Formats: sequence, structure tokens, C-alpha cells
Amino acid sequence: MIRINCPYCGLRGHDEFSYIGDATKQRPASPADATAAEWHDFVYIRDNPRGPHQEIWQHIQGCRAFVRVLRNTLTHEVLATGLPQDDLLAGASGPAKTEEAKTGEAS
Amino acid sequence: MPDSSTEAAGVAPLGRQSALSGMIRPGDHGAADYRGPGVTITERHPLSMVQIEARGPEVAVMLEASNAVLGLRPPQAPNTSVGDGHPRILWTGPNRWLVVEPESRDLDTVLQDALIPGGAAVVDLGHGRASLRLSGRSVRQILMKGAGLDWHVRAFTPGMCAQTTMFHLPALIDCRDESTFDIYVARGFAVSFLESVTQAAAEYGYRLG
Amino acid sequence: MAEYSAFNLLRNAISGHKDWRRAWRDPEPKKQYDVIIVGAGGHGLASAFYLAKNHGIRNIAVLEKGYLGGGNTGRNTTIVRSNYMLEENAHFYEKSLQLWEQLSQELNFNVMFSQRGVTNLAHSDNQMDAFARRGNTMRMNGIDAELLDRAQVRREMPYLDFSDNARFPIYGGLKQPRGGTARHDAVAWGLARGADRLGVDIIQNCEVIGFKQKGNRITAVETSRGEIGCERIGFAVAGHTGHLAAKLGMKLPIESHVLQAFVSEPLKTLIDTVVTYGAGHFYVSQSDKGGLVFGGDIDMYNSYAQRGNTPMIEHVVSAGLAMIPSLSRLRILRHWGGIMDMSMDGSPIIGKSPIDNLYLNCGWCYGGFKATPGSGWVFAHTIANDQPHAINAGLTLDRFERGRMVDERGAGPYPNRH
Amino acid sequence: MIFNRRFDQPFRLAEGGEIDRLAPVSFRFDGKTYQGYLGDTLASALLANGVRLVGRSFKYHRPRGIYSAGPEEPNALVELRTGGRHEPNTRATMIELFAGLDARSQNRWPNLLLDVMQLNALLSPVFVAGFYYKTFMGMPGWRFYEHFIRKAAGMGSGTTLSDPDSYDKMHTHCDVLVIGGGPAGIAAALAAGRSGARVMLLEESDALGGRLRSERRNLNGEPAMRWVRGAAAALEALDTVTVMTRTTGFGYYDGNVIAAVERISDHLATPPEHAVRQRLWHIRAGRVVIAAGATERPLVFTGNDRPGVMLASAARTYVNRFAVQPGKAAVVFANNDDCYQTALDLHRAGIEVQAVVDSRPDGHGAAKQQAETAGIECVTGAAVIASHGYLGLNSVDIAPISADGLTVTGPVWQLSCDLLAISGGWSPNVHLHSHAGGRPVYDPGIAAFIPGPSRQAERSAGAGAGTLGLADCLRQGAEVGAEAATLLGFTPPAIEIPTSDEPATGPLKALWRVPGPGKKYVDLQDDVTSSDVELAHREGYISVEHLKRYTTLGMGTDQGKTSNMNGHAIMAEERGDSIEDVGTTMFRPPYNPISLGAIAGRDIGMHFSPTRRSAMHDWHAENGAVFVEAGQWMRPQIYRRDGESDVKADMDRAISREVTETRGGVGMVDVSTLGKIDIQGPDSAEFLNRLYINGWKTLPVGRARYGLMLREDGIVFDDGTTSRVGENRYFMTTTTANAGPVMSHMEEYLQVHWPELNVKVVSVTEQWAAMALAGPKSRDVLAAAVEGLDVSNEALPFMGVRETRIAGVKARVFRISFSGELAYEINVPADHGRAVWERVMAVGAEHGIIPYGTEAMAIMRIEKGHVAGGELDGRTTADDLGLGRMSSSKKEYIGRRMADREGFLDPARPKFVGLVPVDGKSRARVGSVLVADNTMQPPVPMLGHISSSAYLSPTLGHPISLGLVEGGMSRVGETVWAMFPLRDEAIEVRIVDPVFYDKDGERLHA
Ligand SMILES: Cc1cc2nc3c(=O)[nH]c(=O)nc-3n(C[C@H](O)[C@H](O)[C@H](O)COP(=O)(O)OP(=O)(O)OC[C@H]3O[C@@H](n4cnc5c(N)ncnc54)[C@H](O)[C@@H]3O)c2cc1C
Ligand SMILES: NC(=O)c1ccc[n+]([C@@H]2O[C@H](COP(=O)([O-])OP(=O)(O)OC[C@H]3O[C@@H](n4cnc5c(N)ncnc54)[C@H](O)[C@@H]3O)[C@@H](O)[C@H]2O)c1
Ligand SMILES: Cc1cc2nc3c(=O)[nH]c(=O)nc-3n(C[C@H](O)[C@H](O)[C@H](O)COP(=O)(O)O)c2cc1C
Ligand SMILES: [Zn+2]
Repeated sequence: MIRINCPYCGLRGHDEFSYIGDATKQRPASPADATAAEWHDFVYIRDNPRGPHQEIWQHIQGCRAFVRVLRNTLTHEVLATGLPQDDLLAGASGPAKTEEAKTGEAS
Repeated sequence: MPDSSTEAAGVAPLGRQSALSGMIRPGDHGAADYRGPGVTITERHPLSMVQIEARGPEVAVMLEASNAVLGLRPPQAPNTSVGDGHPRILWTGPNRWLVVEPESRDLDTVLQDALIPGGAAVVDLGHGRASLRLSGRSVRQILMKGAGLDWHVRAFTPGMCAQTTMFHLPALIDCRDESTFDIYVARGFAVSFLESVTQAAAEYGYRLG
Repeated sequence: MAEYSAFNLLRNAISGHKDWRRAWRDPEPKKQYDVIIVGAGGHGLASAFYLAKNHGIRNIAVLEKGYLGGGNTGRNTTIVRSNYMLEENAHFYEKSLQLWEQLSQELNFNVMFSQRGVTNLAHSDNQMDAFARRGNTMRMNGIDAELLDRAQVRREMPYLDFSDNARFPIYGGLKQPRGGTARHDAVAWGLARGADRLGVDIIQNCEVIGFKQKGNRITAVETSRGEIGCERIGFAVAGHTGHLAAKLGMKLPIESHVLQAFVSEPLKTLIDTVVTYGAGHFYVSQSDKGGLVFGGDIDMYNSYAQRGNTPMIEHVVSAGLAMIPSLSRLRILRHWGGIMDMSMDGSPIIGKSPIDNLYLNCGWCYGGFKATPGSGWVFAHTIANDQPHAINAGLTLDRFERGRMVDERGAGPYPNRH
Repeated sequence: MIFNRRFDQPFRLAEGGEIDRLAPVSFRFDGKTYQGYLGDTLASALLANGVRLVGRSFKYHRPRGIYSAGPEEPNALVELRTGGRHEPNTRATMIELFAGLDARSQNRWPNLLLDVMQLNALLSPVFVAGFYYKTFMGMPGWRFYEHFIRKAAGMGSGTTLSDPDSYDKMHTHCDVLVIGGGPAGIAAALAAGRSGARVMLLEESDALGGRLRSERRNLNGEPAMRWVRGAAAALEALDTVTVMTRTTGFGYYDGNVIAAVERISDHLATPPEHAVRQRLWHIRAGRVVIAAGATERPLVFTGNDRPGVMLASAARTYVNRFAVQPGKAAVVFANNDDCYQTALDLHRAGIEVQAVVDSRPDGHGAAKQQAETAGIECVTGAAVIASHGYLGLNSVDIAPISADGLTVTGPVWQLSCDLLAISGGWSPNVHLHSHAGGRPVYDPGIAAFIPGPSRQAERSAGAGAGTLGLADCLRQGAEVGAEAATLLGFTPPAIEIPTSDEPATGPLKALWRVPGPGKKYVDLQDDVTSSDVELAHREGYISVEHLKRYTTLGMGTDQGKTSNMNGHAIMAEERGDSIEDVGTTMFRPPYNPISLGAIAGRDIGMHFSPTRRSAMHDWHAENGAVFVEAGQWMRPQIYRRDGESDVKADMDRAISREVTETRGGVGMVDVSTLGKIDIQGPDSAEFLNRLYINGWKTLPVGRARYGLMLREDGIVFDDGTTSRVGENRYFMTTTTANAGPVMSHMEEYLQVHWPELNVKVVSVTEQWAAMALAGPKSRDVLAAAVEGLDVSNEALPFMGVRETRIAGVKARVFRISFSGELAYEINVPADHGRAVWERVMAVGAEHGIIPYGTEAMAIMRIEKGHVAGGELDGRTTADDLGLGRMSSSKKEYIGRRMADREGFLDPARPKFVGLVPVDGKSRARVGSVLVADNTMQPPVPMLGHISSSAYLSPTLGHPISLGLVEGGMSRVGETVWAMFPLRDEAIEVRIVDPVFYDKDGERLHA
């Protein structure tokens, strides 16, 4: 079980979440002005990294919040979590967040 | 601890029928030892349940207004609940709460009148969920069978609530005292859920009623 | 090349099997190749084999970071079928199935292709309707298909749950009699041996880690065993395509996801066909060794971990017992995972890339084993002619830009839902 | 009388062991009845009775006996129990004896003694590794040969009967999880447990002790098991410690989650009432101590598979723990000091020890001396190079070997014996460490792989970490247990480590292949010999992973527990590479095989997936409904009347009746399953505008509108009506199938993409019971049901929405229509659903109201040309469905910018049409393919397909269909062929307008 630290609910098994996908994909802010290539990029193209990946999960069986998760796709280790708009790589305080995660279960 | 007999004593308007009507066969079932059944399962019905939700600056206004009208402030900490049951307020999501009480007044309208002016959303969910109360010495074992949170007495204490998946259904679980839990599931799944709970409880013996 | 035969086996039995040659050489990489194929899975090996056999190109290297056949080719549930509905897929997979039917002879290596039939069960009228559409389309395309009703399914597979306790009663099923299974490892080995005999260098423990480019061309690959030059290069690295493409600054409509499979302890023959559940994710067949080989849905999250997780296994096993309750006391022996190259419409991408001499063979999702010979055949054609063959012309990379998705499931641009 | 039992069990020692001599147990093996004792395993009981031949090997059907005393057993696999409890491939060494146990040997025919398939052994020179890849390619084809291969393979047989037992699952959390209850695990649990941490200790067997149960060892000057029992009591006394026996930790997964199976009732004939057979545990641990012990390796020599050849540690287990003599005359053969201890234990148990054969040039002094003192002949620098016997061992050949172990250096002598105890050293059980992502590293000191750096919060201790001495195991166990607690913030007090009387031992000397001709088994279960490994090497299968797959080394039920290390080392020798470089194959869960039943738990049969019921469910059931499942909901498909069955003709009659009576009068259908979403907030209209392709800004309060949603890729996602029920409040409906996905879709856009929008959404699907009242008389019925609401056409026009009361209950009435009739949808809070439904039925009685099901509903919508599931197949665009005109060009909405790609505009795209049979009566089925000409041979160009069909439109009197066809409405009037080759049907159909009924909508506006 991948254990994801919901910013609200604490550490929960990934079976409570539904996986949405790559969190770095920005929907064009001004749809009409975006080019076909930009739309194509948003809808279809993925970085698909091997290693840390920022992704969105919905805590669908819990508080229904969308959670941004920094997870290593090679080890499945969850490095950090936050709100959808947080850039987890920017503030990458991995270990600290993991510490917090340890005590966060169901709290 | 709240007295379930008074909770159940709400006034049902004509025809209000629980999702579990006819499904609860009162009596003792499954294995039992000299200590009696490990868990007692009762339905809590009829209940009023109203969800309240606000955003940004609306939140503070809403908290004040609900305090004024309910005499109870929705708890700030996620996954906690407050109140003796008249009403009880459970955190169910960011800036979202469920207000629950035995049906005795038009709670939806009361809250709409009080909260909508401040921008909050108020939604009646009183018929959308069924609620079971599980109590007894084996209650935590049954939770362990159905759901993956830490149900240890040290870890999940009275006043904590959580939404999780229990027997593959979304469930809201509210710890009322060390060995009493109120569980809410979607109305349509109530029969399936009751079957799962009773199957899981069979090895400890259970009392329905 | 009639080296493997009953006669030779007997002859060797007498001489203590001392005369068997290596199935493939272990060559040092040359400086330069006409074609480099990255990835010695079934697809890469088949591509090299057909390049050499059909197109006369012999100066080929297949580079493999681990041991050949150790990717998805070596870890899949081995189901081979061509029961596709959409034009772009149907003709391609049917070509592949036809190649399967002659592969053992073609390779002089028994890949144990067993046409035991593949049946997809239906559990509602809607599902029967969807299967009818698929089956009719197959038949109009000249592909075998049969629509079974409940009684027919029961006759063929009495061990399924036909009781009142079945949560999803069986309404019928769609069967492709020519479908079946093959011995996955043997496919890789047979192709490796076949390609090797035609002069292809298969270089194992040789990971491609970078590229040398000149203009819009790749001139060489950097590998864990040094730099190797090439005229043309094809990727056949399945779940690792995204990772490799990134080294060229290329991003693709692909996500890597983990798909799990597991095998039971061996049993005497119990299930003599391939059958898939239609109301949960579960399919099963029995290997020649006797193990029941189970598969299900992908784990749903991006992964390169080649191992999965319990929730999906539990779901798959529940579905399995819902379908065949008598398996309850059977024991699971081993479970593992593979990295799937999930494309945005669930269909493969075989063809040219934005780089002039780079060709892509990816997006196989959970279904590329059956494509192995067909994929090699069309990929070889595409590389040799710098032009796709008619039967892979619809499976291009640019189809998303053009709005010509090949979405067999109708699931949309969500790779984990295909 | 109890004492006489001994004579029933000729190999049972008079005293000792952990068996309960006061509890004799009778059991059956291959139809014959035997006696054993409680505390026996099936294996020990069989040995006690002198049964040595218990199975046949996988490929050559060689006679096989009991090889081990634990989960590593490759040979002694039996079929256990009968009927639905039948269970193949069960290890005799792991079955606790119970009264009435019934076991049978397997993989033999007609019986164990006379297995016809042992002829395979004669062909063994042909049946080498991978022989089938080299032949069976010609006529009559692989399917023919496969049949025979499969008959011979496969070990035990399965059953087709259902399992009467039930299974269960549990989730739990702990601070420190200790896996393995041997000395190391016990010490770890004590150390961690005394710190106050929540500790769990898992032990696969029935009691704590590990190897101590099998050895004559003292701790603190007393028999070691006394210390074990004391420790067990101490653990029991700690309320934060849970000890679980008969529980196997079988897999180590992400997030420090360990999966385990507890065998609750397997040691009993049947589970007690209400008890389950097995329970799957998901254990979320803070840290894990792996104290899983080590597995002894056999030695690879000619004939090392005969019944009577046994691991030395197992021989000690049988004499010490079970008080059984595994033979009467023994030879002990090893490359390490184990041989001397074994010889002493056997000797003490009255077994005649003919010789100890130590392959090391000179055995370790102290141990050897002890054995010699006891009068046992000890030979060093020698090896057992062959064994003899037909169905069991009767003698061995011994010869001196060179120091490098490669050649026989002197004359061979023979010793008669019926037991050969062998030891090739110990391999730590690094399985769980590997599951957790660790990579084992080679330790030449013990010639085995030990755990490498940890990837998760785990550390190994004891023999599992390569620490073989007892005192060291205890010390390390305590240390690692304390460390785990400390790392989690607890303060463990020091614990007392008992002193051991274990003598010092000397180093082993690896001996991977004993010289000599003949078949030497590496993997006993799959009959992989050292020559198979050599052949694999010769043919280029030199990676251990190729070796495994080519020879099947390590692929049996034991997963190579006793064979992998030997096989890999032989490959290393062949390759001339180091063992470290050659490496191990991948370790995968489960550590030991586990039942599918345990993995599924209770989620089987009807509980595979929960079901959902509407508030009117019971009414439907009481009134003849035939239910059909739709996205977990149980929905009435039709209502049967008295005397009707569910044969097709009756069903069809019921469907037609429901359509006709609704269109002619009034009917009501339960539509509670439609998704319902409450939308509130000042930006709600803006939000809807972005979600739907059509405009929402002008919808007044009290009105509903039909909306269509696309996915971001421009393909149709869902449709439904949304009503404005307040200034800033809307009520959306979705299709049943998409209720969940649409809700998540909306939440995603609000939380991720457009957090600036002030909109709150919540699913109210379950809050409202919903019923659609349809038919020309529906207004009359509604008027009679509602309290104080003007339902006239003027007051409540089409698409009007009103609040009212019915039967005293708050209700919402929507004038919307799916059937094409004058129709209303009534929503009431779900607990009132049934009462309101009954009230409407009651007041409708005088108008002839009937309930109708999903079939009639579907036919009416087809008659009306509404799109539904068949058309919304995830590939169609709004244009394809003839709904493109709904799209508003004045705004942006999800999917708009992707819907103008070239492929979307292709005129060849099939488009939505109606279809009728040219002959006026043939039924074109759903799933028919549309083609221009019914005579063409495949591949036939296809124009489209039939997506929905009413086999009979009761209203029109003939079959009608909806479909998509190239050219769409531009071809109205043309005919095409609906082909259904699966049933050999070809029907000529005419393309028509998809709205078959009331094109101008007069009825619904009436
Ligand atoms: C559990 C499971 C079940 C499946 N079931 C089925 C099924 O029943 N039917 C079916 O048709 N399909 C099935 N599939 C899918 C099928 O296995 C794959 O689509 C197919 O095998 C892909 O073959 P391939 O040759 O493209 O890839 P692989 O066999 O994965 O080969 C790719 C090779 O590339 C190598 N590689 C990667 N990166 C590099 C690099 N940088 N340098 C050098 N080498 C590199 C890898 O090591 C690997 O050997 C299943 C897959 C899995 C995992
Ligand atoms: N003489 C030698 O060379 C030699 C070699 C090996 C071991 N030993 C002796 O063996 C003992 C080793 O002690 P130890 O505690 O490390 O190991 P152990 O073998 O005594 O105990 C390990 C226990 O773990 C259990 N186990 C293993 N895997 C499990 C799993 N996945 N789930 C649940 N239970 C599991 C086993 O049933 C066993 O009871 C010492 O007494 C040591 O001296 C001696
Ligand atoms: C069709 C098929 C059948 C298999 N049968 C067995 C089997 O009988 N025994 C076994 O140990 N493993 C079996 N495996 C699993 C392999 O041992 C191995 O786990 C799988 O190929 C993945 O490789 P890995 O575990 O080395 O990563 C089988 C795999 C496949 C694909
Ligand atoms: Zn949450």
C-alpha cells in the first residue's frame, strides 16, 4: 500500500484515493488564445519521469480533497504532499514532511 | 456517553422509512460466549443531517452563525467531531461539516436561514445516509476488518471521526466513546453494508436491536 | 537451420547433449550498425529478425540493458488474440495472429503457441451488445469470432459460477477460437536465436543512456558499454519509452504504469482455454507447467517499479473467485509486475518520430505480447522503407494532434483507464 | 494401552518430543489408516509409521520422500482433505495432524508404488531442460502434443467444488513488527515490547521457538525451550505486545505494509461454527525486524533425491521435536559442522550412525571430537557420491574427494543405510528483505546471500541476517528490536540475554557439486539436475534469470528455497564468474504460497461488489419486478404480472405492455439512480457554462435545461438536465453510469483548475428518491397527488420546476421528459420515497397507472431518438450525435478547443440516424454492422453500426433502431445492410430520422 499523507486527514492507504495524474499539466488559462499545440500538450503529452513525479490524487473515499503528491515512481516512496497548487519540488523539504507523515495517521 | 434511546426518539413524519426497515432482526446472532455478544448493532433513525460548507472569508462568518444557531461551533481540526448529539457536528472536509441530530425540527431550514446570508452552502443530506451504531468490546475488531485506519484505543479516541472506505464503501465513522462508534453510509448501500458488518461480527457474536 | 528437431534431440540424448550450440552469440558491440534496435524484448527481437529476413539488412544490433526477454515479454499473461474492433487495430493484430500461427516453424523453435481459444464473458445485455458489435466487426474483417450464449459458455466452462450466488450472472461471451497463449520466454529466445542466425548482434547488459545527435538525426547511442554508431534507430523499450525519449528532449503521449500478474501452484489441467471476467478485472489461463496465470487491471498510478501492490491483487483475486469459486483453496505461488507503456488512447504507436532516423514502437499498454511478431514485421517494414506499412499507417504518433485517436475502450485521454 | 501405541508407530521414540502422547490421532494416507499424536505434522507422523515414499517428482516421476521439516519441502506434497475442501500440493511438513486427516499422494497413476509415468525417467536423457522448445513443431501441431505434456505436468489436481469455509481480512497498525518467532525474533520482541511500543510478533508455525524447538540446546543451563516458554509468558504479559502464531508474513509492500496470513482453523478438521479458516492481515508497521531464520541447503550428488535422503536439520527436528526416527541406520554427509551435531542427535535417538562424511579436508576439531567420542566413525575429505535403492534409500557410495571438491581421488566404498542426513550450509531467508526493495549481498563466510542495505524501515536479525550462532542470534535480536523502538522514539530498557551452551563451530567449505557420474538433483521438485544447469550454460542461458526460465530451477511450489543457491553457484562455476556477479533471481511474494480464499476474504459471491437499492426497492420486489444491475444499483427491468415467467416471450410481452400503457395512459418509473448534484455559490452559472457546451447564464429560477458535457478531448462525456432552484443554486442530474465520474470531474475543475470560482458541489443522489411519471394522463395523476400546486400547462410549462408537497412531504416536480410524453419527474427525500410512490400509484389507479421498468424506458427513448449509453460510447462527438447545434460559440467550455481537430471534422465520421427494416418486420440487433452490400467478402468496408434497437416499437408496430452511419442524415431514405454475421443475419434497413415519434414534441408540450 502506498501511504499518502492527505493534508487534512493524515496518512492513508492509496486505496482511499483515486489517481488523477500528472500535476504539472497546466490547463491553458485563456482557452481561446492557446494554440492547438498547447492544447495537445495539456491533454496528451506527459513527462512520465522515472523518479520524483508530481501528481494529483483525489482523497475520494475520505475528505474528497485533491492532493498534490510528490512520489518517486521508481520506489513508490511518497516524498511530500500538499494542496493542488503547491509546488512540492520548490519547497522540497522531503524528510521533514515524511516525519510529519509518520505521526499523521488518522489524526 | 450519549443515550441512544433518547437519540432514537425523534418524531418521524408520516411515511419516513429507513433504508434498513425490515432488515434488522432483533436478537442475538453468531457465536457468543459467557460475556454475551461482542457487539451491539442498532440503527439510528430518523436523523436530521445537514451539510454546511463555506469558502474563504465566508468560513468565519459561518462558524459564528452556526455557533449562534446551534450553540456549538464546528470543530476546526480535521476529522474531529463535537457535541452530545443534539446536535453533533462532524468535520467532513475542508471547511465542510455535517450537522447531525435526531429528527425533531426542520434543521435544513434552520441552517439555511442562519447560514445562507453569510454565503455558506447548506444541503440537506438527512435521507441520503443510513447510520448504524456499533458498540461493545469487539467493536474495534469489526472496524479493523472493514477499514484500514488505526483503530487502536490509543490511536482513535472519542471525538475523532474519519471518512474512509469500509467494506469497500465510503463510510463516515465517528467515535462516541471508547467502545461506541456511529457509522454513516450511503442510503442505497445500507443493506449491503449491514450484511458485511453482521458477517464480520459473527465470530464475536452480535446483538441486533 | 533445421537444427531443432525430434531427430536431433534423440541423437543428442545419446551423446549427452554435448553438441548443442549456443542459442545466440554474446558479441562485443561493433562501432557502427546500419540499424540499432533498443530493447531486446519480443518486439525489438522480432523487428531485428524481420529486418534481416524480409529486408536484407544484416548489420543490426539489438541493445538490451538487462537479459533479453526480461521486460514485459518475460512477465506477461501470454494471451494472444486479434479480437479488435477498430480498423487501425483489427488488421494489424490479425496480421500478427497469422504470423503467430507459423512462428514456431519460421523460427525452428517451439514457442508453444496454443490456440486454445479466448473467451470474454458478458454479464449484462449491454455487454452482450458491445460484444456483438465487436464480434460482427471482426467477422466483417475476416477475423474469427463466435458469440456464445449462457448455455454454450456453461458447456465449455462448467467451472464458472452459474449459481444464484453469482453477483454478476453470466449472460454469454465472445469467443475467438484462434486466440490462445504462447510460451512467452520461448518467443524471446526463438526470435533471438533466429535473429542471431541471420547475423544480428544481440548485446545484453548494454543500457542505452544517451544519444549523439547531428541536425535532426541520431548518429550514435551512448551505452553502458560505450558509444555505438548507427544509421537508423528504433525504440522498442515498452514501459521505458518515456524515460528514453526524455534523453532526446522528447515527450510522448505515454505514461508508464505497473500491471501485475500472478501464478498459482501447478495443477493438472483444469482450465483449458483463456477466459476473462467481464464484471471486474480478471483473466486466467493455465500454463503448460500447470500454474494458473492470473492477470487484472493496472495499479492506476504511474510507476517504473516493476512490482505492484496488494489492493489490486485483492481485487483481481476476488474477481477470480467470483468467476470460479472452486479456486478458493488453490494457492498463489508468486506475483510480480511489469511496466506498461500506456498510451493516451490505449492503442500502440508504431512509426516515425519527429527525429529523422528514429522510429518508435511503443504504447502497447497491457496488450503487446500478442502483437510481438506483427509489431516486428511492420516495424521492420517502417524502418527499412522509412514509411509505415498500410497496416500500421493509422497507429502514428501524430494521430492525437489530428484528432484521430484509436480508442478501443472509449476511455479518453486517461492512460490508466484503458 | 497408551504405551502400546509405540508399537503401532515403529519409528516413534519412547520418550521426548513436543508431541502429546496422551492424544493419539488417527489419520489416512493413500487410503490406509495410521496413528500419530497431537503435535505431529503429517510428515512426522508418516515417518513415525515408517512411511517413506510419499510423492513423485514433477517431470520424471521419481519416487520421493520427506526431505525437510519446514516450508522449504520440495518433495512431500500431498492432496489434503476431500470434497470442496480438497487442497492439492500441500506440504506434509507443514500440516499439523488432526483427527480424521485424509491425505493422498499425487502426480502418480495408478498409485504411488506403480506410477506408470516413471517411464518418463527412462526417457530422461531426452527430457532435458528445454527439450520441448526443440521439437513438437510439425504436424499435427502443438495443441496435440500439449495435451500430453499437460497431463504429465501439473502436480496435484484441483477441484470444481466450492469451498465451504470462509475467510476474513483485518488491518492493523503497530510500531515494531517482528517476523519470525525463533530466538532472534523473541529477543527482538522482548526488547521492543518492554519499551512500551506496540509490538507484533508473527510466527509461521504453531508455537514460538524456531530452531530451538528442534535442537538439544541449553540456555541459562536449562533446556532452551524453557527459556522460550518463559519469554512467551513475558510477552503475553505485555499488553502492548501481540504474538500471532500460525501466521506467515508473506509479503513486504510499499509504505512498510506487511501482508500476513493467519491460519486459524487449518489444524482442525473443520473450522468451528462462525470461525473462519484463514485471515489475511495488512499490517502497517513503523519498523520491521525480520528474524525469519535460515534454510538448510542440500548437497548435489548422484541420487540425492531418494526417499531416505533428508536435510540434516530436518533429521534433528524429527528426532528431537517429534521423537521420530527418520531411519534406523544413518549416514551423515555435510560440508560444515552440522554433521557432527546431527550424528550425535541421531545416535542419542538410537539410530545407528554408520558414518559421518565431512567433505572438508579436515573437519572442525571440537565438534568432530565429540562425535568420535560417542563412537561415531567420522571421515573427512570425502563425499557421498551416489545413493542406491528402488523406492527408498538402502545404501550410499562414499569416496575421498580432492580438496577443491572437483574429483574423486580414491576408491569407493559402500555403506548400507536407510537415512542419509545432508547439509550444504545455510541460506538466510532474505525474501522479505528483498520484497522491501533490498538487494542481498554474497557472504563467502557462510557461502550464502545475506540482506544488503535496507530500502524500507526494516532490519534483519538472527540466522536471517546470516548470524548463525545462537548466542549471536539472541544478542542481535535484542539489539535490532531495541534499535527499532528507539528509532520510533521509545526508550527500551536493556534485556537480559540468556547464555548458551552452544559449542564454537568451524567454517564451512562450499561444495556446490559433488563429483561423479549420473543425475544430481539441484531442484528436486522440478527435477532440475546439475547437467541441466550445464546444458543451459552451454546453450547460452547463462543469466540466472534465463537459467531459471529455461530449466525451471526454483519455479516450483518451494520457489527454490533449497535449490536456488546451489543452482546459481553451479552456474557461477560454469561461467567462471563470482557468485556475487552471477547473483540471485528476483525474490517475489508470497514467501510461502497462500490461498486465494484468504486474499479474497469475504469479497466473494454476492459480496464481490456491494449492491445499491433505491428507496422503492421493496415495492418493486413485491410487485413483480425483475431486477437488473446498473452500476451497482438494482433496477426493475420489467414488472411481471401473475403467471408471467422470465422466458423471453413473457418478457417481451411485459415490455410492450409497459410502453403501450404508458403512452396510452400513464406509467411511472423509478429514476432514483440518476446522479444528482447540488450546486451552490455565486459562480455556479459561470461554472455550468464552462462545463456544458450550451449556455446557462440566462436560465431563470424555476426552469430546467438539457445539457451536454464533453471530455477535455472533445468527446461527449455525459448529458442530463440541470435546474435552477434558487438564485445561486442549481440541481444537476447525470446519467446513472456517470454519477461518480461527473461529480469528481466537477470537483477537480473547482479544486485544481478554477479554484477562483466560488461554487460548492455535493452529491445528493442518495438524498432524493426520484420517479418519472409519464403519459398523457400524467398531469391528472400529478394534480391528484400534489398539494396546492397548479400543474396546468401554463403554470407548469415544459422544463418548469416547482416545489410542492405530496403526501405531506416536501417534493420537487420537474416537467421534463425522456419518454417523449407529457411527463414529470418527482423528487422526494429518500425516506419518503416509498410512501410517495405508493401515494402516486394510489391516486393514479383510477387512470390506470402502471409501473414500468428500464426496458420500456429504453424503448420509449429510442422511439424518441434520445441518445444514451449505446451512443455515448466514449468515441462520439456532439456532431456525431446530431447535438452539435447545442454548442454555444460565444463561450469557452471544456472540450471545445479539442473538438475542431481534423479527425473530428472528417465527413466520413459515422453520424446518428434512425433505421427501420425495409421488410417492416425484421429485427436488426444492436451490434449489427452497417455495410453497403450484403454480398461482399471480408474485409468488408463498414459504414457504421447499430447502437440501440427496439426489437419492436409497440407504438409504431415494427422494429426500429438507432445507429451511426457514414453520411448520417444526408442519406435519409437510402438503404444499407445491417449485418450480424455472428448469427448469420443480414437485414436490409432504411435510414430515417432518429426521432420516430412525435417529431414536433406536441405530446410533451401538451
Ligand atoms: C503482467 C503483464 C501481463 C500482460 N499480459 C499480456 C497479455 O496477456 N497479452 C498481451 O498481448 N500482452 C500482455 N502484456 C503486455 C506485453 O507484455 C507487452 O506489451 C509486450 O511484451 C511488450 O514487448 P516489448 O518487446 O515491446 O517490450 P519488453 O519485453 O518490455 O522489452 C523492452 C526491453 O527494452 C529494454 N530496455 C529498456 N530501456 C532500455 C535501455 N535504455 N537500453 C537498453 N534496453 C532497454 C528492457 O530491459 C526490455 O527488455 C502484459 C504485460 C504485463 C506486464
Ligand atoms: N548450526 C548452524 O550453522 C545454524 C545455522 C542456522 C541457524 N542455526 C540456529 O538457528 C537459530 C536461528 O535463530 P533465528 O531466530 O534467527 O531463526 P529460527 O530459524 O530459529 O526462527 C525463525 C522463525 O521464523 C519463522 N518464520 C520464518 N519466516 C517467517 C515468516 N515470513 N512469517 C512468519 N514466521 C516466519 C519460522 O517459522 C521460525 O520459527 C539459532 O538457534 C541458530 O543457532 C544454526
Ligand atoms: C506465463 C507465466 C507463467 C509463470 N509460471 C511460473 C511458475 O510456474 N513458477 C514460478 O516460479 N514463476 C512463474 N512465473 C513467474 C516468473 O517466475 C517471474 O516472476 C516473472 O517472469 C517476472 O519476473 P521477475 O519475478 O524475475 O521480475 C510465470 C510467469 C509467467 C509470465
Ligand atoms: Zn483527506
